[in-house]
Order: sequence, then structure tokens, then C-alpha cells
Amino acid sequence: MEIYFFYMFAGGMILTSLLMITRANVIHAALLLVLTFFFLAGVFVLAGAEFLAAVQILLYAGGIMVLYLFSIMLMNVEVAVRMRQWHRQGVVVLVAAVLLGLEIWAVLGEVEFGAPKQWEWSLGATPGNVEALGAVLYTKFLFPFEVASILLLASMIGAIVLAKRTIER
Amino acid sequence: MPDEVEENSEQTNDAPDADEPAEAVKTPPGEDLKEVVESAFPGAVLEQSAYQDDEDEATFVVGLDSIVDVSTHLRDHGDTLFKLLTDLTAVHYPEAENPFEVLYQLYSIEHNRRLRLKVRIKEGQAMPTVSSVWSSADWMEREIYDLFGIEFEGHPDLRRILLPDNWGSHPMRKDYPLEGRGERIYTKPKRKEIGD
Amino acid sequence: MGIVEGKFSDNFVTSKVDSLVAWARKSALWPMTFGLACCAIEMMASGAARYDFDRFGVIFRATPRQSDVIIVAGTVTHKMGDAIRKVYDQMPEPRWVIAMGNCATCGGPYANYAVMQGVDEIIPVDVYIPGCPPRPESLMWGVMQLQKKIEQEKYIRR
Amino acid sequence: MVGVANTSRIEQQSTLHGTEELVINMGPQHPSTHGVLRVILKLDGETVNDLDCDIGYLHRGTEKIGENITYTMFIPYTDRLDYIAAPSNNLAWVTAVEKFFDWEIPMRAQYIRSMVGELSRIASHLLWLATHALDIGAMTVFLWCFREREMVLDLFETAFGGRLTVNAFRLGGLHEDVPDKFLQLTQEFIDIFPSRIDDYETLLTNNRIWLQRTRDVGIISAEDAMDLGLTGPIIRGSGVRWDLRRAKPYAAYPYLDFVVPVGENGDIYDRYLVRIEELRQSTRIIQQCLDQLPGGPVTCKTPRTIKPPEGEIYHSIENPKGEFGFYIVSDGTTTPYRVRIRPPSFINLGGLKKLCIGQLVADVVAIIGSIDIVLGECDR
Amino acid sequence: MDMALEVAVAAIKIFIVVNVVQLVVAYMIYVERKVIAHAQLRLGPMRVGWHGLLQPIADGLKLFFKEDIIPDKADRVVFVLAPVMVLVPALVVYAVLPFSATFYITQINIGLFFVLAISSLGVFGVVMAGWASNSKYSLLGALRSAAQMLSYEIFLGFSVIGPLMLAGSLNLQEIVHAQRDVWFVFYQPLAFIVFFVAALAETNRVPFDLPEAETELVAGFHTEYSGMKFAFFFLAEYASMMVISTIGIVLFFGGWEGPDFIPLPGFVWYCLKLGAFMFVFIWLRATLPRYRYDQLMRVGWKFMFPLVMLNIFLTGFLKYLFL
Repeated sequence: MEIYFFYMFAGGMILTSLLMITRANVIHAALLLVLTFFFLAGVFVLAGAEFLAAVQILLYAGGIMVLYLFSIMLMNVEVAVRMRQWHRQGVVVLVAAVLLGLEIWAVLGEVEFGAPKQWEWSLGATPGNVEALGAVLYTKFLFPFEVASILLLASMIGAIVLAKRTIER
Repeated sequence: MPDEVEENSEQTNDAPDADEPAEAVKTPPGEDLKEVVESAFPGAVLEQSAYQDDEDEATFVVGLDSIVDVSTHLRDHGDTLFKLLTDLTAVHYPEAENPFEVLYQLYSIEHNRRLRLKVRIKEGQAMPTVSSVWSSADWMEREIYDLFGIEFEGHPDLRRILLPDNWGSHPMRKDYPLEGRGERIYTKPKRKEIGD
Repeated sequence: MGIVEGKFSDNFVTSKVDSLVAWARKSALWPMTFGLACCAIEMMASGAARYDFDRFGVIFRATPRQSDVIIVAGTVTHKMGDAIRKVYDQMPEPRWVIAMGNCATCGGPYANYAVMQGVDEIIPVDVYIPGCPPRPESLMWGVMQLQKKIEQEKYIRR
Repeated sequence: MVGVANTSRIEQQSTLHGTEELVINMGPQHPSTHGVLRVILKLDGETVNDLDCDIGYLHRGTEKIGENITYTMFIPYTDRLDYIAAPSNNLAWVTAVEKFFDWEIPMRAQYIRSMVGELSRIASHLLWLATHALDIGAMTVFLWCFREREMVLDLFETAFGGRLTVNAFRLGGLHEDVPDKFLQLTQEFIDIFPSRIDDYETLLTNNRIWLQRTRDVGIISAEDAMDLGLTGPIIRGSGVRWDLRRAKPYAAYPYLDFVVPVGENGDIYDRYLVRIEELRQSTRIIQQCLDQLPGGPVTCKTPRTIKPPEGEIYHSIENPKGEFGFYIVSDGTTTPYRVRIRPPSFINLGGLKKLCIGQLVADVVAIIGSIDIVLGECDR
Repeated sequence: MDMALEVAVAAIKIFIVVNVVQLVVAYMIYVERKVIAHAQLRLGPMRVGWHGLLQPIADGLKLFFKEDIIPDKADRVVFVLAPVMVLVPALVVYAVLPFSATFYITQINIGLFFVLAISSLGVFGVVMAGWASNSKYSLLGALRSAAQMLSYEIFLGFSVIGPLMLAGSLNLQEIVHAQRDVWFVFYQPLAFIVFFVAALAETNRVPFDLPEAETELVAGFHTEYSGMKFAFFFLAEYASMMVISTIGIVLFFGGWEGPDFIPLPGFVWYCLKLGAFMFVFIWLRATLPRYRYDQLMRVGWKFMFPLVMLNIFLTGFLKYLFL
């Protein structure tokens, strides 16, 4: 039964992503992206990472996407709708897509198609993994974790400096 | 009583040698103000009057060209300091030679005095704006433009203020009927009702 | 909800349904505040402590989309006419109109160039309330008249 | 939501995607604009860059009507100008017309006029406080103020039979003497009213949120206020100690003792304090009127038809909103040749632009509230 | 077979909870009208049923039979979806809320996180409604609401960390069990203050009701909504008020647990506490004026944020010392 859930989520993800990149209306695209995040969170739950799923929704859907919408609404959407969608990048897109496909095939090609790995889990009764995640973050991956924190801090300060300058001007 | 007013104004206007009997009665209201104006702009005050010799009703008739100068002078001079433009309005006398009278009601908080300035103009003649002297004149001049159709030259934003833009006429004129027959501009909306 | 509207014949069941709908409608009349002049002050007074319109389930809404009845309280000038019509058009069905005060009823003391002689020149009025301005009690009387009128309306019956 | 009758200067300038400024339209039926005022705001984020008022939605041609009816018939129309303080308008009109004549108005009438005028000031300031507080989100003050306002309206009802538009005075005095019940109820009212003012003040005067919303917002200097022609509590809030009840006394004010309160900074908070103090002073004046009230007739001998001599007069009184005056031209007949109403709200509203530019959009509502306009008299 | 039974039981539970919540929410609105009326020397609804008891039913029926307008210029799909997007998260959250020791739909070990994640989605409905209405009033209301909810969600999230550190679990049941002896509000007063203020802002209640500032922006983001769609917004607002009150009760007031010497069932305790919480919400509405937008942000970032950070630091420090 889980496999059907997986296909539902994965299919939904692909469908909403496709719809998202083909929308002319930016707001619609943004809302479809939120839906994509939902399906992704579903996949996380299936993978037994329900903490990650909650974070996915809380931060990406509930936080970052709202900020996106916020800034989109301040722009004039009606103008964007009337603008041309394809600026003759078709060839580039095609090449990039083919390259990406090759890459995925090269990395994941060994896995037999149609038979994903069997996970040890059952619906609604997953063991807690918050502790495990915390322990791993603060021991094994301490260095990358701190690097990421400093990177985020730097970008935050950078954003503030940039915003400040525009106000003064 | 009105006769007395007539008498006073006649005396001040054309008979300086007949000063003695006039002073024996009393000085006409606003005489000191007139001196302040005349010292800077001789001959600017064309007429002087006051209802029942009331000090608060002192009225000067001023020429069209000198109104801005006289206003500025009255506002800034230490003896007058008319910093408050209380009211600015107009009256229509259709039969008169100059049918429109524009009135400036001034008030000085420092001296607790009132003064009325009047300018008489012809139909179609434009007034100079005093909105550079008192900012409060801005809206009141728009109102006169709206209701009487008197144009104000140099006004920063002369539009109708009370009536809709497309009203087309000036209701406070005496030849405008009270109930405005044929003047109604309201058009019924063309949109269909939602329930239909 | 137009599917069932006016489709059924008059019998016991349908009349009960209709009276239920009418009861709901008359018990929750949300007026759009359209205070224009002196009457608006009396309308505010009716919402305040002594007269308390909330007792009838009447709460004033600021937006026409969420209101059932528009109380035109005050003098309607020609300049205002467009706006009133627009607000009325924005209200969802079923909607009612109360003309509060002499001005909204017939122009009142203002028979002149600027004033529309009654709001019924532009929108259909259900209840006229006389007075200049009507006391809050009169406004309540008007609302109760409207409730009586709503009681007799048919919804699913033909 | 709005009827666009007059094109606005701001609307003409803005194009679809020329600027990033947002043009919003408040009114003509907007809950916080105190009647039918339309304000067009040009916003940069939440800051007001430009502002334009569209008025005239309540222009009922009162001045034109005045030219077509007799002097006595015009009194009810003055009720409907500043309908929040109707007796105050009656007072302005009757004192203005009486200026044409040399009638001796009986002192009893003069005292009752002053007393009723001050009651109407209380009614007006209470309505102002109620709506102003509601604009800033304090709902309870609104209902408290209405409670006391109802008491004042009851007093009017006792004396003149009307609640809101009372048609209180006649040329030459009063229609008839007020009942003793009125004086008794007035005494009862002013006995409890000071404590009610304290109640409002406990909710607002030292409330941190109230202070943050009103302090240093909508500041205007005394010079600017005079330049803009602002009158009433606004100019007093800016520190100009000027009140027509003192400067050009009318009715019984020459014999009454009261303080003209002034502010310091000219912000919304100062205007609030000035009006609150005026409420207290009005209570004092009414108490003095009650104590000093002489007996005797309430009307002088007036001719059957009022025919003022030819001439023109201007007379104004201190309305709760500011200087409220009439300029009347008489041609010697029973109807005035020209009636001009000097509207305090109209001229005070003209200063709105100066007060609002550079402020936040939420403050615009507070500033409009602090000007205390009433559209009936603004549009006439 | 077991699975089917489980699903059936869950479905029944969900049905009961959703319907009860809707009814309770409707009566919450009635209670609010009554309480505010009495605070303002009025009576509130009196005519519809005994003391107006049928008022919410009449309101609901009337809205149901009302014409449903979609404005011409509106974005139809988003316009219709927005009320759903507001109400659904508010109701989904009830899946993990414990009403008593035995009565709950399900319990998951990241319960609190689930609640925070789902309730953060409510802002989407608001933003969608504001944008889709194609009206400036609605858009301004929506933007304010988005900014406010985003910033106060951060404080809300940080304020729950204190109790979490004490309980050592994200499971709502376990958090309640951890408070068997002493309610966390006594250990965590700072966190509770921040939580309560953030809860007011999160649910757009006075003094933070800017998105619905009636006097400034007519009715905020739902200006253009009529009929049942408007009712959805109304229900969602009160439903999320109940959610946030329940979270407050679970985190700081020992959930369904009461003092041992008063033998009352857990569910009754829960209802009493919920009632007290809601009463404070309504009481505040009757007394306080509204903050201005920039003041709201200033209160948040310059006062609440340092406070909540201090609280986390203190909690960690003290826990390290004493436990």
C-alpha cells in the first residue's frame, strides 16, 4: 500500500512542478510550488523522516514561500503576465535537460527501475528520530553544520547592508 | 442709520478740508487701518464703509490689481498682522456694472480686529489668487470657482470642489434657479442589476 | 443557491422550509452602514448602549459584500448617487433597502439643485422611515417592519 | 466601493506601471472618515506621499436655500449644518441676525443660550472622542461617550423637544422659557459629568498605546496653523490662546469665568488634551450659568416680520469645531440677499494635506479624527 | 480487517471532532458578542431564541442562503481556494490535539511541530484571498497580515522551546504528563508572556488586529467575500483561536490535568481552561486600542525577540545546573 502513496506523492510532485514552470501568472506558479513542497513532505514522511517533513512545511511552505508571495504581490503582476515567456532559450533548456537526465541515469542507473528499496516502517507508528537527527548534527556533521550557519549569518548581514544602502540613497 | 454710513464714506473720500465736522462726530471705523494701507499704496482703498459704524464691520473696497499687495502688506505690517484669512467668498449682483463682489474677511489675533476687503469685478474677469498670501485661500477660491465661476489666476490647483466635475454651471449665481430645472446631470447607471 | 429557488409548489413542507429561511434572514440582518448626514449620528446612537441594535441580531458591516440591508441614512446628493448605486450593486442577493429620514425618503427640506429627491430615484426602497432625523426608536420600528416583510417572502416556493 | 465623481490630481498622475507608489482611495463611504469624505492617498509603502480630498458629497445648497426663505425659517437649516452641535449653530445664526438690530435680548435668554451652547459643545466633543477612540481601536470609550451623550440629548429633549436637530433659539431670545425640570436635570448631569471625564482619561490619557499613537503625530506649528486658517481646538492645540468667546464675547460669555486651554506641541495628543479640558471648562460654565441665571422674560419685543435694514454683517461664534460665522447681505426685504456660512470644518480640512504628508497611513485616520470635521457643515 | 476498523474509528472521531468544533466555534462568536456587549453596557443578541441563543444558527443559515459573489476582476480559482486554505489547516490541526487522556484522534511524536507547521499555512489563505480579490484594500490587509504572522510565528516558535526543553519531548501527551506536579507556567513565565502575545498576533486579535482594522481598511483581506466563503474566514479565525489556546493549555497549564483534590474528568478540566483562555481573548478586545503597524513590528523584534532568547538561554542553563 505504501508504494501507492509513494507514487501518488511523486506523481503529484512532478505534475505540480511541470504546471508551475508553465504558468504565466507568477502567483499561480508560487502556489503550485507550495503544493510541490507538500508532496515532497509526504515523501519524507514515507521515508520515516517526519521531523524533516514538518520542517519542510514549516520553513519552506509556511515561511519562505510566504515571503516570496509577499514580494511578488508588491510587484505588478499584470505586467509580468503580459511579458513574453520564452526568450529563445529553448535550445539551452533542451541541452541542460538532456545533460541532467544523463547525470541522473549515470548515478542512479544501477537501481532497478520500479522496485524502490524496502524501508522498515509502518504508517502512523514511526519511531522518534528527532533525537537521532540532533545527535548526528552535533557530532558527526558538526563542522558542515557550523559552516552552513556562518554562511547564513554572512548572507543575512549582507542582505541587511544592501537593504540599508538603498534606503539611504 | 445707513444714511450715516453714506455720509462718513463721502467725507473720507473726497473732502479733506471738511475734516472738522467729521472728527467732531467720530472717526469712521478702520481709519487707522486705512492709513496703514495708504502709507504703502496711496489710493489703494477705493471706498470705505462700515455697517452702523461697527468697528468689526470695517470694509475697504480695493482694486483688482492691488489686492495681492494690499493683502500681503496687511498680513505683515506690525500694526495690523492680519494673519488669519477667516473667510473668502463672493456675492453676485446681476444688475450692477461689476456684478461680482469678492470678499476677504480678515482677522488679526494679536490685535483682535476684523477687516473686510472687497474687490468688484466684471463677468469673465479673472481674479489674482491670494493663496500665496494665506494657504487657507486655496480651498475657498476653489469653492468660489465652483459656485460662482470666477477664475483665479495663478491658483495652484483650480478645480471644482463641491460639485461634480461635469456639473457645467455655477449654482450660486442669482440667475440660477433654486431647483435647477434642466440642470440635473445625474445619469442612471447602465449596468444591469445583478438579480436580472 | 439559485438551483432550488422558486421551483416548488406551495405545500406544507415547502412552506416550512421557506419560513425557516425567512426566519434566518430576518434574525440576522446585517446592515451596510451608509451614514450620509444627520441621520448617521442617530444610526450610531442606535448601535450604542441605550438602544443596542445588537439585540435584534443586527451588526453593522463595513463592506457591502457581507451585508443584507443598506440603511441610507441622510441626504442623497447627485454627487453621491453613483456611489450609492455602486454599493447597492455590490451587495449579494437577497438585499433590502431602508431609506432613513426625510432626505432619503423624498429630499426632505432640501428641495434644490444639489439634492436628489429621494433615494428611490436610483435604488428600490423597502421601508421608508420618516423623521428629520428619525429617533433610534423609529429606526428600530423600520427594521421590524422590514422583518415583517421578509417573513412573507417566498424562497423555494413559486 | 466608491463613486468616482471628481477626477483627482493624484489619479491623473499615476499610471499603470509608471511608479511603485500605491494610490488608495478612502471613501466616500469609509467607516473612518466621519461621514462622506473621500481621501485619495498616494502611498510609498505605508508612508503618505501625497493626499487629495474630495468633498461635496453632502453639498445640499444650504446657502442657496438661505437666499430664498425668511430669516426665521432659516434657523432649522442651521441645525443641519453641524448636526453634532445643532444649538451652537442656532446661536450663531440668531446672534448674527440680531446684529442688524439694536434689540435688548433679555439676560435670562442670554444665559440659557450660553448654557445650551456649552451643552452642545459637550455633545460634540463627546462624539468626537468616541469616534476618534474608535478609529484608534478603543471600542469601549466609544460606548462610554455615547452613554453621556445620550444624557445631553435628553436635556435638549426636555428643553426643546428634539434630540439632535433642536431648533433651540429664536430671533430676539427663546421660543419659550425652559422648564424647571431642565435646569434640575442639567444640575444633576454636571454633578456627575466630571467624574465621567476622569473615567475616559483613565482609559486613554496615560495609556501607552494611546500615547504612542497620538504623541508627535500630525504636528502643526502656530504659524502654519494661522496660515492655513485653522481655528478652534486645533489652533489652541498649537499654543495660540485665542477663543472667540473671549475675543469677541457674545451671549452671556462676558459675565462668565473660564479658562482657554492651550497645548504645546500641536500634535494629536495636545488636541486631545485641549478638548478634554474644554469639556471640564464647559461644565464650569454651565454651573456658573445655573448659579447666576436671572429671572424675567426670555424674549424681547420683535416686529412681526423681520426686515433688517440694508447692509451687510459678519458675525461668528466659537463653535466646538472652530470659528463658525455667517456673512449676511440684507437688501431690506424679508429674505436675505446672500447668506454665506463660514464653515470651520471646511477650512480646517484644508489643512489636512499639510498635516498628513510624511505620516503613516494608519495615522491619516487618527489625524482626520483629531481635526474633528462634520461634513454637513463642511459641504453645506 | 484491523486496518479497516482503525480507519473507520478514526473517521468517526474526525467527524465528531470537526462538527463539534464548528458548533463550538459558532457559539464562541455568540459568547464573544454577549461578553463584549456586557462590557459596553449593552445586552447583545436577545431576540433570536432565549437570550439570543439561536443567533449563531440564524447567522449561519442566512449566510448559507446568501448569494455568492465572485467579483469580475478576481482571479477565480485562487479566490475560491482561499477560504478553503484558511479553514482546512485550522481544522487539520485538531488531529493531534489531546482533549483528554483518552480522547484524541491520533498522537504522533512530533505533535507540537506538526501543529506549528500546519497552522503556519493559514497565512496562505489570507494572502491568496487578499491578492485574488483584486482590490487594494484587500491586498493591503493581506500584506499586513502576512508580515505580522510571519514575524510573530518566529516568537511563537521560540517561546515553545522552553517548555519543550523541560518536557524533553515533542509529543503533546508527554508534555502534559511532564506537568503532572507543577504547571510549566510557573517555570516558564517569560515564555508564557511571549507565547500569549504572539498568540494574539497570530490570530489577529486586539491589540494586533491590523489585518482587519475596520476603521482603516474596511474589512481587510476578506472585504470582497460574501456568503459562505466569508463564513469560512470567520470560522477559521475562531477555530485557530481555539487551537492556539489548546496549545497554550498543553504547554503551560497542564493540559487536561487538574489539581488532584478536585475530582473532575480530564475533558471538563480542558473545557474550563479553554473557556478561561477565550475569555481573556475577548476581554482584551473590549479594553485595548490597536497598535500601529510599525509599532507592532517594533514590539516584536525589539522586545519579544530578546526576551524569548533570554528565556531559552536561562532554561538551558538552569536545566544544566539542577537537573
